[in-house]
Amino acid sequence: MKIKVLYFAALREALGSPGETIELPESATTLAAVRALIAGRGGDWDKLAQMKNLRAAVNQRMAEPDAAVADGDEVAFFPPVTGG
Amino acid sequence: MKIKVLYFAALREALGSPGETIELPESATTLAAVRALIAGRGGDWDKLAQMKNLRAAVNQRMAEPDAAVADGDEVAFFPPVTGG
Amino acid sequence: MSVSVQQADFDIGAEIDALLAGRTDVGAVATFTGLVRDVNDGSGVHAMTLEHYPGMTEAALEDIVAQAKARWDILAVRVIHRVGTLQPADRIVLVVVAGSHRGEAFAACEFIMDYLKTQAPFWKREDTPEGSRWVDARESDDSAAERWKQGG
Amino acid sequence: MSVSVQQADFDIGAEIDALLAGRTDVGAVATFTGLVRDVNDGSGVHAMTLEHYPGMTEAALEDIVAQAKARWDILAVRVIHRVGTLQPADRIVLVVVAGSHRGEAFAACEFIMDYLKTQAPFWKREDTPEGSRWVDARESDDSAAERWKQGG
Repeated sequence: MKIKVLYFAALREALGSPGETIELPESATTLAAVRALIAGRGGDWDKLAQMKNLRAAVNQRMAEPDAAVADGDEVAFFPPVTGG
Repeated sequence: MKIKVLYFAALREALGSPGETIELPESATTLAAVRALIAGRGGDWDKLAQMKNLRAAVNQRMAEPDAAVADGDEVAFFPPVTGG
Repeated sequence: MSVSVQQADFDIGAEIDALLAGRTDVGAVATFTGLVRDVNDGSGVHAMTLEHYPGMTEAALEDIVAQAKARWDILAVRVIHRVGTLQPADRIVLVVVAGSHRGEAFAACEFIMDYLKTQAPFWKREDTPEGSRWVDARESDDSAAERWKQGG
Repeated sequence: MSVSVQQADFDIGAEIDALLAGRTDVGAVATFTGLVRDVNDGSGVHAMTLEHYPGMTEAALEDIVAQAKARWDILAVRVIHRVGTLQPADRIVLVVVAGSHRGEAFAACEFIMDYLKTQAPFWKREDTPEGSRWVDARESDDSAAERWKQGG
């Protein structure tokens, strides 16, 4: 199954990518699994695992690590927000 | 001793007067005494005694019934304020 | 010039701009504007007249602003209160508080309004279809002012 | 149109006027404006860039407004948040809440700001003499948002 993944702010810069479309194995059904999968590529991608207080969204709504991820979803990872 | 007395809002209308200068006996040295003195004239002036939650100021500062009143002071009586 | 009592209307945007002019240290501006509503306590209101105690009013407002400045780390304050006859939707009062951070700006703005409602000598008379009446003070205003005394 | 995310500046007075147009039932308007300060965490700031998550930002702001409307008896809300590059003294964010009474207008306005600070996907990068840096989230913002959960 395919999902869209987006990275923002300091994470986007650290990874050197604003986002990508990735193919998920059947076993990756949660946000936490998606994060581990990408971080597991090694190199700069490990920063996704190392970032403290990482926040995430599924389909443009804030989501916790155990949130379900399904085919066609839009997942985003980013640092804590600092607007206002 | 002489003081200036002012009445505002519903009290001003009830008394039919915006204020007056009055001569105080030596014995009247507090706001409460001034109030009793004026109310004691009878007629409409009794409304000063009857008004619930009467508020007062001495020299343009909110004051309690036991506040001192001295020669030349400006005393005001009025209902609770309702601005804003 | 932080406090004005006037018949004339005021321009909220212009007042904020004037308060911030030349400053680059302000991070937060909280404002409150009070307006005449066309209904109050179940009656239609077609006009309102604000009476005040000239001299004491300005002093009371200055004192309320000084209390707010002593209590919170805020940078600038503007208070305008109108008097005379007003119609529904007319502006009555404006409080603008500029500070470094939002928590203090909000708290000081609300404090100033709560104290103004119980300490500043203004009285409202409403014209309704049933006649003219003086507005009664609300107990909720006393309790709103009271809560600031409890170290809030 | 209660929420906008835009590069353009906004006019606070005009936004309030638009929100109140034709209404005579509003008694209280609380506003908050956030501005760029020239100093933050001890460094001079000569510019700030706001990044956001298009689509989610608007949805998050609409959701925050809906929560405020569900929680308080308020009449109208306007939220504007700028993105892109801003200079000190530039406006960043505007929240306007119109209600019948001041307590609800103040509470809803502060609630919206507190939730926006922790729930809306915006990120600030500051340009300082020491270089460009992403602003760290403040714990105080989390605790400000948290207090609304305790039935406040």
